[in-house]
Amino acid sequence: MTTVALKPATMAQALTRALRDAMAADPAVHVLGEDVGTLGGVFRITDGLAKEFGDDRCMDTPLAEAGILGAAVGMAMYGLRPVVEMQFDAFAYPAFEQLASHVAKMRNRTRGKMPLPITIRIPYGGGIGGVEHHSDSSEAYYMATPGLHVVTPATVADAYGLLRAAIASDDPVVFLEPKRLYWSKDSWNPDDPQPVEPMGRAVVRRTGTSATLITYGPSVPVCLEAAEAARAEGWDLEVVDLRSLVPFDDETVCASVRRTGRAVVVHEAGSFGGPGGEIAARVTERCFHYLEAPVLRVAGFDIPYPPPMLERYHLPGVDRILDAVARLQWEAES
Amino acid sequence: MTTVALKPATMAQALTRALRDAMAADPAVHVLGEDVGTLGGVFRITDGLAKEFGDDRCMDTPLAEAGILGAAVGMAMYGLRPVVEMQFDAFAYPAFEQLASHVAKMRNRTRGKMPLPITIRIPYGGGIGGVEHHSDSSEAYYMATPGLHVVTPATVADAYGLLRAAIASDDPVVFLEPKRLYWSKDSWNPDDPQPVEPMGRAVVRRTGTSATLITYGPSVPVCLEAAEAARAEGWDLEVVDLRSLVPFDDETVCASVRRTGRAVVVHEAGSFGGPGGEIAARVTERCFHYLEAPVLRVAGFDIPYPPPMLERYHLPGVDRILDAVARLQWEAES
Amino acid sequence: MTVMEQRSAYRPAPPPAWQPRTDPAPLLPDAEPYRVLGTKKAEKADPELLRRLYTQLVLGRRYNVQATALTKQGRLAVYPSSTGQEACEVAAAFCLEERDWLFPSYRDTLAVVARGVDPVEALTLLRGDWHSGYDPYEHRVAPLSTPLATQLPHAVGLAHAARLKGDDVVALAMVGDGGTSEGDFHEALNFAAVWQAPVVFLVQNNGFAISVPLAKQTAAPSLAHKAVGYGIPGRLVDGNDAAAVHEVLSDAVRHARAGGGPTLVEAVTYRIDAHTNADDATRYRDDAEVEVWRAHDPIQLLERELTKRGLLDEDGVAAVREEAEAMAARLRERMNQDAPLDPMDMFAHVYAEPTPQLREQQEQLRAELEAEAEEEEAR
Amino acid sequence: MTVMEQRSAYRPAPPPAWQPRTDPAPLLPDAEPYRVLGTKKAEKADPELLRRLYTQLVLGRRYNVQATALTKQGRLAVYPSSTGQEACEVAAAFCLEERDWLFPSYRDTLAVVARGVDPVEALTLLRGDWHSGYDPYEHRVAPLSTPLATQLPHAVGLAHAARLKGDDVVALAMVGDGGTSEGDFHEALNFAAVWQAPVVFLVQNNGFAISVPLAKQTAAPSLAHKAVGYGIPGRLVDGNDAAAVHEVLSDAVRHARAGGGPTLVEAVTYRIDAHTNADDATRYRDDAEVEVWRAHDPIQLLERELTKRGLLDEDGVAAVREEAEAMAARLRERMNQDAPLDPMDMFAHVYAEPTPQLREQQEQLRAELEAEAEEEEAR
Ligand SMILES: Cc1ncc(C[n+]2csc(CCOP(=O)(O)OP(=O)(O)O)c2C)c(N)n1
Ligand SMILES: Cc1ncc(C[n+]2csc(CCOP(=O)(O)OP(=O)(O)O)c2C)c(N)n1
Ligand SMILES: [Mg+2]
Ligand SMILES: [Mg+2]
Repeated sequence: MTTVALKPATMAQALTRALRDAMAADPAVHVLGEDVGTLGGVFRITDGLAKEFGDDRCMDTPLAEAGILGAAVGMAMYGLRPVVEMQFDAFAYPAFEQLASHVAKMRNRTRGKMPLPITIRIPYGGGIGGVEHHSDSSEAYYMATPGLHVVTPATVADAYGLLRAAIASDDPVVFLEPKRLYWSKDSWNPDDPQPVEPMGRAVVRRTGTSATLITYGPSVPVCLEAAEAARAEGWDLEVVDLRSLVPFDDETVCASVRRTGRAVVVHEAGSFGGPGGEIAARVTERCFHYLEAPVLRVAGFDIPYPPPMLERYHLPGVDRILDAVARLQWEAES
Repeated sequence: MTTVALKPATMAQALTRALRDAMAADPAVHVLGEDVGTLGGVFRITDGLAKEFGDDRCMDTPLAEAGILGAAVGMAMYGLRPVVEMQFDAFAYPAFEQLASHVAKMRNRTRGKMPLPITIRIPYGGGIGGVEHHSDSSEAYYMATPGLHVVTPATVADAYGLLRAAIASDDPVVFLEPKRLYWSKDSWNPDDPQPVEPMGRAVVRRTGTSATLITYGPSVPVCLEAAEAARAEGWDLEVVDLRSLVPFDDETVCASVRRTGRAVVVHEAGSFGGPGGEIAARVTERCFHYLEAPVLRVAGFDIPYPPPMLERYHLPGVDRILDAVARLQWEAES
Repeated sequence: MTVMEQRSAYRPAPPPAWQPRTDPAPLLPDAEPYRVLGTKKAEKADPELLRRLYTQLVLGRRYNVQATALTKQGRLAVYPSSTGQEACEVAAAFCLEERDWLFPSYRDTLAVVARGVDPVEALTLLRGDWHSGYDPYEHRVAPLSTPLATQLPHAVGLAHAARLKGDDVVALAMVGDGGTSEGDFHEALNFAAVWQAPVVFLVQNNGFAISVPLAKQTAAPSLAHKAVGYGIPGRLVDGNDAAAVHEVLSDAVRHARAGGGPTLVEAVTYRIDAHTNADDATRYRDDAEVEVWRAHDPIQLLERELTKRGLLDEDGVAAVREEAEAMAARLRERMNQDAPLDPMDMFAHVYAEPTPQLREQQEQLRAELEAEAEEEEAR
Repeated sequence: MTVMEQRSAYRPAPPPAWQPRTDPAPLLPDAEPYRVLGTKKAEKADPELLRRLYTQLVLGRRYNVQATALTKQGRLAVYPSSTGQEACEVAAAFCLEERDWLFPSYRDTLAVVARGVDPVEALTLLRGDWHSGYDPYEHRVAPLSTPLATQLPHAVGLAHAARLKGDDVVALAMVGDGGTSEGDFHEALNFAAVWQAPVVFLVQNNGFAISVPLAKQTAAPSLAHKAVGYGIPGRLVDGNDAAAVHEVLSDAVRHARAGGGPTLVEAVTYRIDAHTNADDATRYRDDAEVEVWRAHDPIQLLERELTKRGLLDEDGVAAVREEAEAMAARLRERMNQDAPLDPMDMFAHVYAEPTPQLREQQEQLRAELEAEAEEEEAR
């Protein structure tokens, strides 16, 4: 057996590498979007791809999101595997009609004859001091749209692995990139990076016995931090990283909650009508008699994402998570 | 006291009347959309308005939903109260960007200086044999967008009352019209129709003691029917009609669930990431110790809305509701 | 050179040295819609082509009539007739090669059928047993698109992909006058122009978008004038003149195939029937207007020409009518059979593999149906 | 007659009697961008106007420089400089009357300030203390719009509403060359044309959308050529020639006010700085190209003209520079003060009345902040 050489790398680097490897492995993979070519994207995720694979494989498009996604639909119809970059979360909204009415429905419409293997990369979420429209967590929209896979990495290895899996998928995948983790580093084996297969599996990032934090994307590191802090309070928290919102890994999540008997869902997206409601409801449906307390939610407030100077009040942080854990009716135990 | 003269009327008639009364009461009210003028709309809800108030008060627009809603934003900026008609649920998607990034945010963006009193009427839901894109229940998208009110009537009187309240509101209101109830009749007092004030209050449509059906819009009559059928099984079901999804009337809903100890949420929209998750989660958060069983959901399947010939298998019906009620762990009682 | 490099890397010189990139003059449409029938040009038209067009026009009209009748018998959920527009429908199919692609809008069942798709499969959407009935790859026909203009960017993407792969495939996309107002129309034409994608955009200007007349849809000199704003040629054609539409579209297809990029074609025509069987056109237009257009009927125009040239006589007309009746009878018969339905299909095609959640729901429905069946049996 | 009735109820006559509705010729832009400075026309330009433009251009440039510097000091989250485009920015503000409305895009802080908005309030979005800092009704300036082209339909709706109310108000909406590719651009221009709304659309073609050059954005002869597709006039102007931009925009505003409907103006200019302070322009363009445009600098062009006509001397230049320095100093000073912040504002303006849900969340945050404050105190 070879020893695995782990090296520090950023999520951005892993994403770029995943694109490069996918393009090298399959000439059908084409990247398109605003500024993805010469510039390498505003976050430089497509850096170097146009140079290495040519302008036709990594294409700067005119500035029109519906046009980009609509063109990708046509490209996929002809056997390509388009990887679309939406420049920021809120700038994917002009493409919503194409996404909801075509991308999500074409396979079903044609009884499987016309699948659309499109990956839609969307940098999402806040925490980078972006002005309005640059920090939305729009996953609730995509979750409520059958026909789409929705995945989001929280680690460097998953960023690589999920993106490879997304591009390899014969279904459309909304690939949500937690933009404030782009420059987060962790150890990774760049010499033998692996796709995450199958997509759709959650992973327990930290085992614990007192309660489960169910989370994903940018909130995973926050939850891990909260779990560390919770030790001082005598709580041993388990942290489940969903990785995939659609399909949802009931098995892993429910197994954890059944073990711990308590759960808090944590995400940046707004609370009302957000992912947490679905997650709390389905966990409760499946684990009701194991629950010592209702599944609670720690989420963004139900407001338009605040301006940079106020975002720290909005984002779920360690304290807010611990407050929720404290409300899990521990008194009932003693 | 005068005696109230109740007459049978359809929901469509009540909506038309509400528009007419609102236009007569306030010259700032302008109706715009595709085919709303001469034709009176494909559902004839705006019938006669162009004739009575002129083409400038009830305007046929070019065929472009983002343009319609975007123009309405500008009209509202200048002091008008636009009432926009989206022809069908799925045809509102091209306007999603305007809705999410401007309609929902303008008041907040300008610290209250620039409110947008826009009513967006959307015929929604299935059950009328419409081909694809004509039967979506898209309320999850609007619920997850802070800044919007989301309301939907289930009775003729509420259709009138909620629409008057929506048009009178200084906030944007997504007004979802259950299209298969357009021709449903019930008794109504057209001589003294009243707005529903304040918006945001649910109403108990049927009292009961065994369990609460929480529902809205097109599913209200189905739930009432299910409640009647449930009597044969020995269940006395309470039916709560939410009327307003945003804001949400926790008070009325939770009071009911605390009384009955059991609840099922019923709606046509898909289950995953749909309104039911939010509703079940918040009811559970607030009523955990009153619950004899988890809050269950009866909803559309997580599929693109099926073609006309299959929709009856998709739509939540009496049997499916009763099946869910039966799963509310009654054995625990005896 | 890559496709992107083929377009010169233009940037505006500083204004003192300003030059327009493209000469706009050749992009502008003629002042009048192009016509062939009834003019000298018709004499040179290929008799075989004219006869084929004629037959298909008559079949198409009969199909429209039959499909509308099927709505009355409850055999179709809805039918948007293209009566009066058959010349556009048929020419759109005939101008393409086998390897080309057609992107129809919801009204274009005739074009789909003329391209070779099974006439019953073409009606699946409107019958309501599924969303789309034919395999798009069999005849290279995209599903009928209901959300207006949204299929146009698909055509552009497909054509561009074909070009990238080195295939000389052309895509023809159809849209109505109303659809030109949508943002997707704009984005599609612009992408096509920038990419020089081999796409032909056919706008059937039939005077109305449901009840809304063209004057409330656009103030442009013509819809074809929109082309110059994208830097592509715009062509205006009499949409009831099958020979003219066929010629203009064929030219555009040839141009696209040769690497010349997209063309926008506006065919001026008229929707003789109501918007669909569910619509009441008397609410928004006079019969007199319809009569004017009836006098400019695409079938009559072609029939007159063929007769004049001695390419068609009474027997010929009767033979084509007979063929149409036979087609209608077959269609009627087949449509009167119930569509095979399996509710489990609802779960089968949402994803390549149903998600665990969908499997659960599928099992739930299966159990419900079984219980229902048992109850029925018990009764 | 209602506004809608005023447009003749056009429907295409049957093709044999076809007539274009509007003559396209006068809608087409000139072959070259219109210029005033350095030509004979400049001699007739109003000296007072030229001086005012000059002062504002210099102030604008200084503002750009100052704001960019503030990003380096962390006082602004981001700043998209309009250096090189000051002529467009200033003319867009100057061509309007008090009662008119300006709809700026995210790059147009200068236009907003030139219209009279407090220079600090105009920076709120980019400082990050709130989304928009000024009362839009005070100077009739819509909030800076970040999603590109989405503000154009707002301008159309507002102008149309004003007309319906009988007010002779004009709206001027600004967008970039990249923004013209968005569907909202198309829909806005079409609505404006059909409604004959009093709107002026100003496209600043500065050669780039972030890194994407115009050649990848459009294949049109010019962006102004898009106008004919909507049936409105398109005008091409040298965007670095303040006198020319002011004249063309003023003409368009007058035309709109008189009921003549919308105009599309393309101003050919160049973005001298990077896209924003966060961008690295060397990745996608050569300095040589920038140098060519520096030689066509809007301030220099106007300065040369004013000097030639004896309207400006060295003292005059120095005086304006001093004014600009004073403005910059004031801006610096005010921006170096911390913006007042109240987290409770997050809940106050989402709805006319906070929903019960928002009230709960607000209370939660309030409790958190109080607990935090107590902890701080305890330490
Ligand atoms: C995006 C979208 N908006 C609205 C509709 C509803 N609708 C169906 S057909 C139609 C009119 C279409 O007019 P046109 O484009 O001229 O085509 P025609 O019906 O004349 O063939 C409308 C508004 C739709 N299908 N899609
Ligand atoms: C709808 C939308 N998509 C993408 C963006 C991201 N973005 C911000 S500026 C910009 C380029 C704009 O170019 P242009 O319209 O030419 O204006 P300029 O920056 O040159 O002033 C892009 C793509 C956005 N703001 N809005
Ligand atoms: Mg039409
Ligand atoms: Mg630009």
